[in-house]
Amino acid sequence: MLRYITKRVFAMLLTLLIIATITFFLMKLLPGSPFNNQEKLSESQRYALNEKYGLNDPVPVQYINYLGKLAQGDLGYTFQFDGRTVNSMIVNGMGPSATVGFEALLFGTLVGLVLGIVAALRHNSFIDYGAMILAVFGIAIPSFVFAGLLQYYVGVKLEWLPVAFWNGPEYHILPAFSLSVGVIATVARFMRTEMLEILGTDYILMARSKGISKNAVIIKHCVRNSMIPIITILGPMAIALITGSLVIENIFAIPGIGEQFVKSINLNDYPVIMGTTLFYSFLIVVIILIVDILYGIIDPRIRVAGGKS
Amino acid sequence: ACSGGEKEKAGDSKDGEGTTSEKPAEPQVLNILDGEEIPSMDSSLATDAVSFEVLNNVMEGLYRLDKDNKPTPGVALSHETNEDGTVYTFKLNPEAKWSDGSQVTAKDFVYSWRKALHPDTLSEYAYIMGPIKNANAIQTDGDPLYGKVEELGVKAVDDTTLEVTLEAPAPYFLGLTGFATFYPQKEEYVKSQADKYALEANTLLYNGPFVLNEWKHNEGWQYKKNDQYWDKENVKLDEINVKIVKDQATMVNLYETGQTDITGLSMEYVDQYKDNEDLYTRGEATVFFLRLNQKSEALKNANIRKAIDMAYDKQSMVDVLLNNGSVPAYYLVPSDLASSPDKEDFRKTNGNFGEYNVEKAKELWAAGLKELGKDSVELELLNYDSDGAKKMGEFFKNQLEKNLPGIKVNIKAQPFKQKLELESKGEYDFSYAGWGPDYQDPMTFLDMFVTDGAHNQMAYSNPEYDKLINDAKKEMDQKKRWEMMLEAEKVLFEDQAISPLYQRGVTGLQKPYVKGLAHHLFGADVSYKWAYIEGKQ
Amino acid sequence: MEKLLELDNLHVSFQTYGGEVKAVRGVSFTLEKGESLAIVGESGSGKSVTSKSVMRLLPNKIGFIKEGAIRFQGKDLAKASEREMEKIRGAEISMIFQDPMTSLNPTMTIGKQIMEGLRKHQNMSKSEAKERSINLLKLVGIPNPELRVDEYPHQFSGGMRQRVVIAIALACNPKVLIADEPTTALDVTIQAQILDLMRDLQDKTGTAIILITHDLGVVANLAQRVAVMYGGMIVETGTVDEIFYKPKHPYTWGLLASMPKLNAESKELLAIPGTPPDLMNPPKGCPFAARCPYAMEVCVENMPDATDVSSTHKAACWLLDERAPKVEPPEEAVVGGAR
Amino acid sequence: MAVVEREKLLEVKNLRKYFPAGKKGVLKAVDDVSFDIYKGETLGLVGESGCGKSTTGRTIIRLYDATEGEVLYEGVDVHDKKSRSELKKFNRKMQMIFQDPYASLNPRMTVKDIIAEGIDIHGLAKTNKDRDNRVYELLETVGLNREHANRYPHEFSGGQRQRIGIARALAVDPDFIIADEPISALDVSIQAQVVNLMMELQKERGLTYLFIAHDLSMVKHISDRVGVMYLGNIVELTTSDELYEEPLHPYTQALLSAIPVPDPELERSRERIILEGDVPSPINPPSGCRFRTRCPHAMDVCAAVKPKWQEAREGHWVACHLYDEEAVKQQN
Amino acid sequence: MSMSERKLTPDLFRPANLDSGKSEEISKPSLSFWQDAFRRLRKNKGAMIGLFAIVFIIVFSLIAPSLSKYGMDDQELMRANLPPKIPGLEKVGFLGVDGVDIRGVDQYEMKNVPKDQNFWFGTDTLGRDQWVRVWKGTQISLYIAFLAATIDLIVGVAYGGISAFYGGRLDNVMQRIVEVLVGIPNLVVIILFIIILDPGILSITLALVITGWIGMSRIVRAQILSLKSREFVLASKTLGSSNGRLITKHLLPNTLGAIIITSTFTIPGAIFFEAFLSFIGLGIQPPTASLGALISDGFRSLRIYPHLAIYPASIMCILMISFNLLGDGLRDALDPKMRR
Ligand SMILES: Nc1ncnc2c1ncn2[C@@H]1O[C@H](COP(=O)(O)OP(=O)(O)OP(=O)(O)O)[C@@H](O)[C@H]1O
Ligand SMILES: Nc1ncnc2c1ncn2[C@@H]1O[C@H](COP(=O)(O)OP(=O)(O)OP(=O)(O)O)[C@@H](O)[C@H]1O
Ligand SMILES: [Mg+2]
Ligand SMILES: [Mg+2]
Repeated sequence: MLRYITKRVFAMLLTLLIIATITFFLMKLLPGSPFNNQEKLSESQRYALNEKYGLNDPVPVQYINYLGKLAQGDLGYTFQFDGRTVNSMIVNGMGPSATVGFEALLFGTLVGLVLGIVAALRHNSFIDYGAMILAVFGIAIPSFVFAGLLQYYVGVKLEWLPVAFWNGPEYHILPAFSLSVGVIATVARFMRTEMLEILGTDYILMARSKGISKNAVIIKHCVRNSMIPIITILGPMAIALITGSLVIENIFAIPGIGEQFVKSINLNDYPVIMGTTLFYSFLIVVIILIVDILYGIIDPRIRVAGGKS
Repeated sequence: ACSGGEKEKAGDSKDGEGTTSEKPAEPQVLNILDGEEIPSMDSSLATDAVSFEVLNNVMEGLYRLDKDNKPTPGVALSHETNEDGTVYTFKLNPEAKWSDGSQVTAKDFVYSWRKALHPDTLSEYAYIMGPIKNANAIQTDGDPLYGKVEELGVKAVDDTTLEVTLEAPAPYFLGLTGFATFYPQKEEYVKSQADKYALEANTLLYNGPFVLNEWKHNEGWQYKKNDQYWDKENVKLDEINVKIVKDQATMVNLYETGQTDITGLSMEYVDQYKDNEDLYTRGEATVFFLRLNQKSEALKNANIRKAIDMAYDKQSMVDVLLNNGSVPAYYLVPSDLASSPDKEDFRKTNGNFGEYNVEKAKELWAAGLKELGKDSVELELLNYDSDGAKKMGEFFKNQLEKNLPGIKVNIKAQPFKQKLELESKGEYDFSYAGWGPDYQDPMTFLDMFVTDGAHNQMAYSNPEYDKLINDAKKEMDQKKRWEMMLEAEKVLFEDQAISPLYQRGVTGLQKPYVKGLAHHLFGADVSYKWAYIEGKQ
Repeated sequence: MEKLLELDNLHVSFQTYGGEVKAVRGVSFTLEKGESLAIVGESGSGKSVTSKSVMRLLPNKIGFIKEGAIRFQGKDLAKASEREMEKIRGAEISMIFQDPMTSLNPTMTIGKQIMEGLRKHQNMSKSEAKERSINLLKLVGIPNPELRVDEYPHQFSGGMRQRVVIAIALACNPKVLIADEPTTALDVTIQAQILDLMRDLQDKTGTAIILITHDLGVVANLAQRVAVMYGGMIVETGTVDEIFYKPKHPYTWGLLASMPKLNAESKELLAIPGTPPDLMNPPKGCPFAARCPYAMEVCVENMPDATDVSSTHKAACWLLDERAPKVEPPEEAVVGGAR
Repeated sequence: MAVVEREKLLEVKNLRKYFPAGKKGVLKAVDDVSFDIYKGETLGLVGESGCGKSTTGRTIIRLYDATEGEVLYEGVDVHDKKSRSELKKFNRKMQMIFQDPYASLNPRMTVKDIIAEGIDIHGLAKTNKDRDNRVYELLETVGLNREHANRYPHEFSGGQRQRIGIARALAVDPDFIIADEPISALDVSIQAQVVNLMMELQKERGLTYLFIAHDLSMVKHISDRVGVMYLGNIVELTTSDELYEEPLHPYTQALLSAIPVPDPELERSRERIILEGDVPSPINPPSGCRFRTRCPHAMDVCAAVKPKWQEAREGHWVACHLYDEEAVKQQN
Repeated sequence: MSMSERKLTPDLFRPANLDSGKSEEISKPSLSFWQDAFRRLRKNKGAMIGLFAIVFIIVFSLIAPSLSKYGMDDQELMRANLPPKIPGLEKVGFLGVDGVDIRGVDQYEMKNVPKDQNFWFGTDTLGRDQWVRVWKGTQISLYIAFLAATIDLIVGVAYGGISAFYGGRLDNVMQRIVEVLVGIPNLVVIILFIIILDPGILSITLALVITGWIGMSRIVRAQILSLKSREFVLASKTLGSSNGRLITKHLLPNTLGAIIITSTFTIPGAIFFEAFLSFIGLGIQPPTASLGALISDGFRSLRIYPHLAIYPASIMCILMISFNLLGDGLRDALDPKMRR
């Protein structure tokens, strides 16, 4: 296991290097430098600015310098805000984004699982149809619509929860819930499908023949065996959620990373784009690794297959 | 005229100067929203509206703009000018203090101005110091004075006397001293903070009516009344809470739940609050126009340019699409920005150029096409990628294609920076652009279009125009200077160099208990110095 | 003796797109305490379905008990609620499924799967249950049970999995053990051990066993009574001796005849020609008629009733009717003859 | 004996197949097994469950890669790299009937398509009709109805499923079939049908079988020679008659004594050799002779030395120190 | 032995001549798996309703625009933001198609709209007929849906399938590539597209091609990984199945359930992805607008001009529910065990 993980970590680093390289050169493909179009800069100032950020060097030199700094964990300075480091921006923005994302993921997964299980158990009943229609709405209606409606009805009309801002636990509820709708829907549907498959297998009959209650059979036998596809979809969803959603952050005025990232793209803030990209990538490869390890934990058969290769 | 402005002005004048230093009984807390994080709190480096606004309320220059955009004393008590108006001697108020209690001295100004001009500072707005003696030379690479900031025409005679020498008389100079780049900075403190200076609320010194008490990046900030401020008796607000909110619906919802006292409104929401008492509309001095790039073969043709200008309905556009107090523009220099030495508004003298006239547009178009020897023209409209701009783009496209036979308009919407990039490279046919004043003078608009000017960006060139502008800049006689500027605008429109769209207005909601806000036409948008809360409870 | 389980005219059907599959058509038998009943018969004749019906584990909504009663200690299981069934399953009646490869949850260790029933029905603590599972594994002949309890099914061979399944079924000392081909995947030495084990259990706790198997040797070894099924019905029942030495139904004859004899010379086994009936459209008459060498016209149209041969021996065949010609079983079908 | 002169179809030489077994090392499922199969014969393979019979079969047919050793089919190493067409040819010659009847049938294929798969792969039917007819024929050969052709595996009983598997293997007219417990799920009359069928096919087409089973009477019936496996090794190999009459290895003796007889009275009175002790694990097999832990005749030498694979009598191979004169001498 | 006995005559007890062929009639038509699946699908009410709704929306989206006398881009600012009005149905209050806006003002009267001008779905901010725009938008969104599904099915399934099937090093390499693809945020790639490509169908297609299929490929991979060591796959291997055959006949059919369910996610995902692209200027070019773009646009004025969001959103929901019903039906139809 340890060897496997070491190997994977190595592969991860390689992946990150490749991503760093690709983004770096993609950035170079983007036209202009961040200063070439700042309206009021003089020619010489522009040159000096480019010089200051090393943008006048030949691209390969810039690349080497970038990697050098990267190796020390230094992602450079943003061009948008005077003197702020990309590291501090990511750290600041990541907190709220990850919090809301994680809450949404947790809540969404739990509710989704329950909904999916219930629907599967009552296959072709009204509960099933109801749960699935709910799920379809969750998928068909984008999260900003939910966010907007929730904000208006729960925040403005009922005044149950704060409309926006980021001041304490009660401020998390609406954004996390809006984000979780998609998760609920997705998880519920996958869970239902998978459960139906599993419920028809012999080992479920076997488990039932032991006289174990239906609920226990479901929890101990079905759920775990249904988890493989759920884990598979949860991985990317986790990334999408944790790295922040531009719309939700905007709607609820959450100082998150999603908004920052989009803005940095619009403003050609290369260090932030690259830094955030790399940070995202890092999260992604870590989550993929976790998912792969979870596969093995959940399904021992995959463990054997993985061990061989 | 500024259509929506009256209502608010009326409200303002009611309380006028009459309110005395006695403190109103209710809590003086203002809650507002802003759209962006503060990019810079270093006054030499600030370049954007948010930074300017915050700096304006926590810092103070020699003068500060009042509610009517007139300079009122700030750190300076008074000033004197020499005869030809090229040397200003400012007497500083010895009561003006930094937030650490030390006095704001003339040296602080000298330091800060020199810092802004120094090439290593890389201040984007350094050019605004242009009127001061040697400022341009110091900034120009290759000039013998390049980088020699000591040669700048500014001198600290003593702690409370500052002497400024200008290249040529600039009637707007006094107003400029309220601009962020001209704020003082205390050298000792700045050096002690090194590269942390102005990064956080507690790494800079304030000398304005407020201090930044808290600054949560990307989330918001909080002003507190500055108890070291020399004029603190006139500052009534104790606290201003600013939150960053980007979504329009959220702003409105926050307004409805009373969590913000002011919010802007986008077009969709104006209709919804049309009959609401809190609705305000205010004119601005920003003008939007279509750049007509003469690198494009078709747009080189004056008839084509004129035809385009006449072919769309600016009035409907402003009424229906913008719906926010903007007025159609048939000019470049906005109304209510600057007045002649005879106190006559620039706009009033020069009047409108052009009109909406489909028939005439068609004729001109036909003529233009004939001259070009073509029967159809395909043009690319470079656009911002914001929602409103996109609507606007669709409208132009539709109007032009409907009214000018043979034109085909392709819209290219680009993120802000990319759009600027394409513009500066001249890779477009016509583009949707806007310009706001940097100082209170028509020149801030007019010198944009001199041949090869940095902001020309559309290959417009007319020697007559260039001459008028250059001469006006050197002209000592204010009246003549004014005439020249009037003439220059006429030339510009004879050539139909641009097709003006509208002078922007803003609409929003403001709680009736918020009083005494001062809005400005250039530099910072608002001053809270005189604002207060009355009648909330 | 005490009647433990009684099936009365059980009909089980499956609803498929193609139509109703009448898998079990009127099966009745009784099972007494400590008794072992073997069910033999054609594959597809409804043995597994009958046993699953007793456990009420027919596939939801597809398979259903159409008619008849399953009385367990006087209580009709056909009408019992799911709750009641949960108490009975595993503790009172337990079952060894036919297909051990797929009967074990691939993501759960063997140990946990055995412990489940113990913890539910016997309220054992975790460690007790684990200890008992190790014992059970040892009992069914799994080497290194201490290590293997923590392994997963895919790490076991087919036979070992089957033994695990047996261990699970035996775990709670049930009153009735339904063993659906429990030893098919086992070699004879292990099979013998398992059979001994089952017999021991029976002696000690009076467990009644329903043994479904194809191996008549196993039947001869363990069973006291035998039911022969064909086409969804029981065609003959009787004590082992009656069935082996005095079979009355031509299908039973066919079965006995087709066994290879260790000491026989012939190279050809005697098989029953033809194919079993389609249970979607079962024949009106005797299900075996189409393959029966002695079939009469009456067999095709009319269902024979169970005729008593002795107090313990019944067969459903028209040949037993006094009007029918007398037929002797073929030589190969006489077990005694081989002796 | 005539056997000797016959042509070897398959030679298995020192075949080993190890599985990784987690932290605990390797599981030696098949450990140094050698035997030959002659053209047209049936070699039975018996042994207790988990002793590596299926693994041997699967390794022969390349479902597993051998850890060591070679499998020669008509002189060609099966495990060599092969071109696509060679492989295909090879696959047509060698077929397998799987132990688990259900898992080996694709739940989303009709029985017809399952059976016809080989026909399709090797292009054995020209028209659809031809294909259908072949499928019907095969169905009937294995004792199923042609009506079953359009159903799905889950609609069948265990035995019926197994027959589908047999029909599938037969569809490509193979020369050599590895039958991994092909009849254990069948009822006796169908077993008889299948066995008859297999033997008939053998007679007609000269098929060769490796017949893996537990049912010793059936193995005896069908096989020419029988190999007995114990814990990854073959311990005895000889003609079936000889094996049943004079088993040499103690394990074989125990095995034969345990066969249940379908005669209640005989069953009640029969004596069996009961094997004591635990079945050892293939992860940690005992040293020397692997059967020694349960062997009633175990000697000291059994723990020390691995018994030689020797021809104790003509055509009767056994691996047991009891028949190794040197070893016995040493013991005394 | 009571009822039947009477009819039994002794001559019945004669050995019978049985026609062995009789029992071999084929009771079920000979159908392939796919035909069979189709038959099952037809019996599934939900799926058929879904299918019908989809077909109806497709057909109607083609016809509907021509039912209005306005074109896609007929702007007229003087009639901007009119609420819906359907002559004849004005009296039916709850339908809300009487030209009265949410504040109870008859906008048609207020804006002096000629009596013969009625807008069934109202008009947008530029005074364009929303009916035409919604249905044209539906066309586009449907196109995107099918495009996305196709890419998903072709690229995603192939990629995941190959990766899992061949396993080992290839799998490793392919999964690293996916990681890299996932690792580079979409937005960066898309901004590049804006600069390099002309916006439109081509760039949408490319954007989808680059990342749209990754989710699918991971699902397929996971499924195939667990399927490929199943016994029936081994059985087919011993028959000499080519890898292609193993994949298409054994692995994919058993993965189809998951594939279909995944597609029902990809489709709405793609539709809103397109809306997002339109939003940043890379999608379908104005004046054409997709459903997604109409919804996100209209949603902003939900409280004042609800008709702008409600109509496209309703069609979107109907479409999605239909896709899901059909998807579920397909999944069940493809699983022979599900037959009832
Ligand atoms: N889920 C099902 N759907 C439709 N038919 C079924 C189902 N399960 C079983 N059957 C049918 O019911 C009949 C009886 O099957 P059952 O499994 O009881 O046979 P069996 O006697 O146990 O056979 P074997 O000895 O081969 O296991 C068979 O014809 C089978 O086709
Ligand atoms: N894929 C595998 N991975 C790990 N171990 C395996 C695997 N397949 C089989 N084994 C192990 O190899 C040994 C031999 O297994 P095999 O299936 O060959 O036995 P068998 O003789 O066929 O038994 P049975 O008669 O029960 O089918 C067993 O201990 C089993 O646990
Ligand atoms: Mg069965
Ligand atoms: Mg085996």
